[in-house]
Amino acid sequence: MDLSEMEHLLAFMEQHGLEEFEYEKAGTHIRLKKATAHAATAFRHVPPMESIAAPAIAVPHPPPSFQAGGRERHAEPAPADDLHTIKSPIVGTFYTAPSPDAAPFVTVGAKVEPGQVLCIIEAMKLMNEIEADVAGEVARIFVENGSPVEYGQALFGIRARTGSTAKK
Amino acid sequence: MDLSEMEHLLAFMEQHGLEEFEYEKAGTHIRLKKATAHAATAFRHVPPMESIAAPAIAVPHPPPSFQAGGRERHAEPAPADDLHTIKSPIVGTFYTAPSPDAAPFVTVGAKVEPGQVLCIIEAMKLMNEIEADVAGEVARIFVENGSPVEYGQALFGIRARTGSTAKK
Amino acid sequence: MFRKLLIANRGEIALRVLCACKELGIRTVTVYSEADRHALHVLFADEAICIGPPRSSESYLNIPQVISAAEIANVDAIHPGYGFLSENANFAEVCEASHIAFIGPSPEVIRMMGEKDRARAEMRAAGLPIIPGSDGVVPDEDAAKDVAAEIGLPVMIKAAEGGGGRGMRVVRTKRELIPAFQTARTEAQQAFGSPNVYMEKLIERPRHIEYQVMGDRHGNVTHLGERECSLQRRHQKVLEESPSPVLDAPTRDRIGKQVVDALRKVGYSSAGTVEFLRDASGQMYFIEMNARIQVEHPVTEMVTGVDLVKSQIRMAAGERLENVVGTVKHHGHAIECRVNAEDPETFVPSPGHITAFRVPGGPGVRVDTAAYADAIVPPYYDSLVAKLICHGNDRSEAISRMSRSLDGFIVEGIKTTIPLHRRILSDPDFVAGKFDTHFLDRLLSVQSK
Amino acid sequence: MFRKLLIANRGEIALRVLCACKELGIRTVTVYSEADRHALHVLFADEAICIGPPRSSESYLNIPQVISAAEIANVDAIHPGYGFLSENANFAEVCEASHIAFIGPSPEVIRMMGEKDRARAEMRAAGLPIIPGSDGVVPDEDAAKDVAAEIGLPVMIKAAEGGGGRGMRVVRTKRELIPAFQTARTEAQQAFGSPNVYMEKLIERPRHIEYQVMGDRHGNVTHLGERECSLQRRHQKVLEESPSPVLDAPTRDRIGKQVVDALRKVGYSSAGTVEFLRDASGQMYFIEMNARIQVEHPVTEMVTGVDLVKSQIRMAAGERLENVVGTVKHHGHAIECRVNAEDPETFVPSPGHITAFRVPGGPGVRVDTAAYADAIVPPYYDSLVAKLICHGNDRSEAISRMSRSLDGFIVEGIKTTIPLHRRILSDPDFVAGKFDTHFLDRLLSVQSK
Repeated sequence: MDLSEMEHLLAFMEQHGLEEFEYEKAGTHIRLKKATAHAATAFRHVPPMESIAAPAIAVPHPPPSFQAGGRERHAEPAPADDLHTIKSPIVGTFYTAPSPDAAPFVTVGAKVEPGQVLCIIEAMKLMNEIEADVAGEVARIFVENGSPVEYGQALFGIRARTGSTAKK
Repeated sequence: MDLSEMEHLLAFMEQHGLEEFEYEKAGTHIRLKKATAHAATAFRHVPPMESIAAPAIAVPHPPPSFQAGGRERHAEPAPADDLHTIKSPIVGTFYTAPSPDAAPFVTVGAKVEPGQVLCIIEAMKLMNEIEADVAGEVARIFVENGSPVEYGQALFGIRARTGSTAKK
Repeated sequence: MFRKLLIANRGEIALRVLCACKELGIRTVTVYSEADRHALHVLFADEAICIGPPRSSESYLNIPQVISAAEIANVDAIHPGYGFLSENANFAEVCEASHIAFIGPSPEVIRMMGEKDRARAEMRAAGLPIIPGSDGVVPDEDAAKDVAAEIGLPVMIKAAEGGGGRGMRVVRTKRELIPAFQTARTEAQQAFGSPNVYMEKLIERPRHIEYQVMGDRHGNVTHLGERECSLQRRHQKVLEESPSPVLDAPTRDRIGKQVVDALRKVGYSSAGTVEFLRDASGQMYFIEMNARIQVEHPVTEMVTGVDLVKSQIRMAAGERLENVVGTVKHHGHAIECRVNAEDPETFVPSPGHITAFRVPGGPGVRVDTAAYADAIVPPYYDSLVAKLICHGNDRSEAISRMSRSLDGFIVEGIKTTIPLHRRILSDPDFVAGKFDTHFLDRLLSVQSK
Repeated sequence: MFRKLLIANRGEIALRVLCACKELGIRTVTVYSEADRHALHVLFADEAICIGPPRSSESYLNIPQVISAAEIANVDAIHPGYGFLSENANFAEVCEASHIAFIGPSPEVIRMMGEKDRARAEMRAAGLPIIPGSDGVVPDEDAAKDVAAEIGLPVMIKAAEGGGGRGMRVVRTKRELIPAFQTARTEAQQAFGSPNVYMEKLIERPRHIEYQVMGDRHGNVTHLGERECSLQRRHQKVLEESPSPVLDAPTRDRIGKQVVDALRKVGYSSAGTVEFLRDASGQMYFIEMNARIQVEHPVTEMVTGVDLVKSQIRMAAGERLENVVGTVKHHGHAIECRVNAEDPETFVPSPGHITAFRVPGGPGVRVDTAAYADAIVPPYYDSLVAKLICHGNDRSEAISRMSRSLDGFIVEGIKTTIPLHRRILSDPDFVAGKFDTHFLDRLLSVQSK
């Protein structure tokens, strides 16, 4: 099956507001059905953080041109769904270790416990320790040592230990 | 698969307010279902005349504010689906009779034949006779005697006699 | 000139500053809260940094987050816009300490203008007329007579510790003075536990008129004429224009000169606004100064041709007033209507999804907005959706242009104050230039009957 | 003043005229084809009348339909905009016969300007310089020498009956003349069956410069300065500006005076444009006149503050030039970019559904458009989607303002020429004001390599 053709069809459906599309010819049968209107809309936009959703407001649409913007953006990796994400609570510079010569707090594969320091974010000359809020294993580190991070940026992907729950 | 043909079908669906469309012939099977949200959009706009549909162009959406406009508009009665509509081919003033004292060409209930004069539209001091293009019975007269009419405005609703077809 | 500038704001003013920077060839960094992820100030900037959740206190007002963003983006200047951190002297100080130019006056001047009593005292000392009054509590009846004789009737007696109309009396004739003074003291005692009252001249049918000023970092200050901002609802400006329909040329020049002299004395730099009340007799009284660019600055830009935001930035970078602003010439008349996301009758905010958005264009029309079709107006911030500014060769042309522009402005999905502006523009008293700061309340009370 | 006016056009110019009428308090009637049922000129008018199917010949160009609409709506004036019926002398005559004021010059003047040879002869007789040439066929070699001596080298020899480069020769030196004359005759004979050739002065590196003029119905004419329109592709203007970067003040005034004198002689009224070619030496030659308002008129409006469309209407209603236009003062510099629905590289038209539309705003920016998010650009009419006009205190500010405005102009769903304009604005020769009518072809040929 040619998936790029499917992409084509999906774009076509999107463009024309189609919910279902079925086509059969010469032994080929294609049937595409989109999720309901709301889910379809959600599909278009950058996944918002939980705290965005305002009760009075519909789901924010990006301007269609948002993707077209040539602006530099800090990479926003799409964290895998099964990982628990540790996000930056502040703007600053990300450090994996307490000092340039020291060993990193954690590396991929490390087991972590809630409250364990994962990294430091320097902001206004202050070193802010960022702790794990879940027990599990470090599966991904999304940011390179010394990089600037913005608020809400994903730092670590943790494969949570079964039974562990995030602190709120 | 010919997507331009699909575009055509979608335009047809839009025009006739269809939500689903299914077609099967000689091993070809097509099924199209529109999202409900878009059906709602289609519902809002003034039904376009057939000749509007430009091949290269999607069905024109009215600006959402179209209804909000406080502009005077010549009444556009929505002709009943089962009536054949006689539309004005020119801009001018509609007269039901050849002169102020004369009897009207037709009244509701009159039987008409193709080629029979139904009314006069005066434009630039010229009297233009408008003829029936179908045999049947005058079911409705949409415009009052002496009123201005625009191009394409519905003048008469004719209940076509079975078997009669419009001249093209 | 600056290499890279951070805009510590959102909405139309963030875009406004962004445009100025682009014209000056300065790289732009914007900051945004999570609610503004799809905002145009984020889209159009060279870099954008998320600084916090939707609530202002945790994002746009969060000084450490803003400064951290400025540091990681390595900017050399910050423009605060209006509102948020724009008149926060501490923020201006932190910028200085971080070796980032703050586009605005010095922290000291911001602080002075922020303390309204002190600002009034300083401006009086520097030569501006202020509302005559008792200079503090009026201890007894004899003192009340002296004050009344000095400042002239009518006067207002106000409770020193109070507010909300209690312990307040208007005195129009000599005979009323002592009884009113006594009653006010009694009421004040009952309401606020202190009989202390002070006296101030009553400003009847006041008009709010303000001067746009601009100063460089070399001690030079000029003014760019006045704006009439009397159309207010609950002290929120709704419609502004320039010039004022009532100010005559000699008064304009005289007060303008006093304003410039006063601000030179206090060492004012950058853009600012000096606000006056004008009484029915034409007397002008200083009330306060806003030490920042203002929402209604485009009105002055339209009549002078001076780009105030670019001027702010250039002078913060050290350029001299005479090279940036030059000799100010005024041409024609400009009006601004603030289009807010509010119910035009109840003024209940109306955030939400904008489903249709079409701005008017053509000659003499300017629109400053960060809204667009399919945008969301978040509920967290102020309700300004767009500023519609129209210029004409005279007030009459500006009014007719504004009327047709309001008719051609389509916003759907949210309610806006466009219908209110249509009403104002067609009011005969407004058209005649006859109004004061109570005009809008009267107009709205007629409506509600 | 007129009571009710019909706008016999569509798109942005219909809206432009509509705005002018609203500002003047004139009721508006628009006409539309079935393809424009949801167009803004239909939505915003007081009345709108459908006059035919999408094809222009059956609607916007259909004189009986337009006049019938004017009659049933009972209007007392018609504004034709540009294109369509705007330079149709018959239409102007029918309007006159129907006792409807035609907003434009008299039918006689329209007709004269429409016959290009006659217009040139009349304008030469009225004192304007035209491109020197042989005044018809050059019979023999001696005559060729005489003409060359009279008009000076370089000259162009052109086939009288032909076109497309055949029978065409450029002569730069005396020695080349006779051989070129002979070859051209031979080629002309072979290609067109006639050896007849004529001679014209070769305009090297020509710039297209045009004067905006305005006349009332009392014999008064003035000009509002020039526009530089050299940026063209296949004789279609792409970008215009005012003032021209090359015209010096004495030349501007001298040619301007000649233009005004010439038009006074022919009895010109209403708005019009007198087009010149300017050669590399600075000589100006009249080429033709457009007897209507032009697409690029906003450029002049931005630098003069004169509303040309309102002026047209007021003077058609009998007002005098001195009261409507007054003394023209020029301020700053304005540039217009035509945003067309075209592929910016291949120029293939790109009609269709506009999915996103956001126009730039802020100081010095004007947008004239009938487009909006969710509108359809029909395939039946010209491809102009929007005019973006930017004004600055000087050319440099106008350019930086245009650049940032192009960056802030979002159109999606159709292709537009915005990327082409970005390229022009960043070209060093354009920025330096060094270009001629071949500039764009050169720029595009570089691109295609």
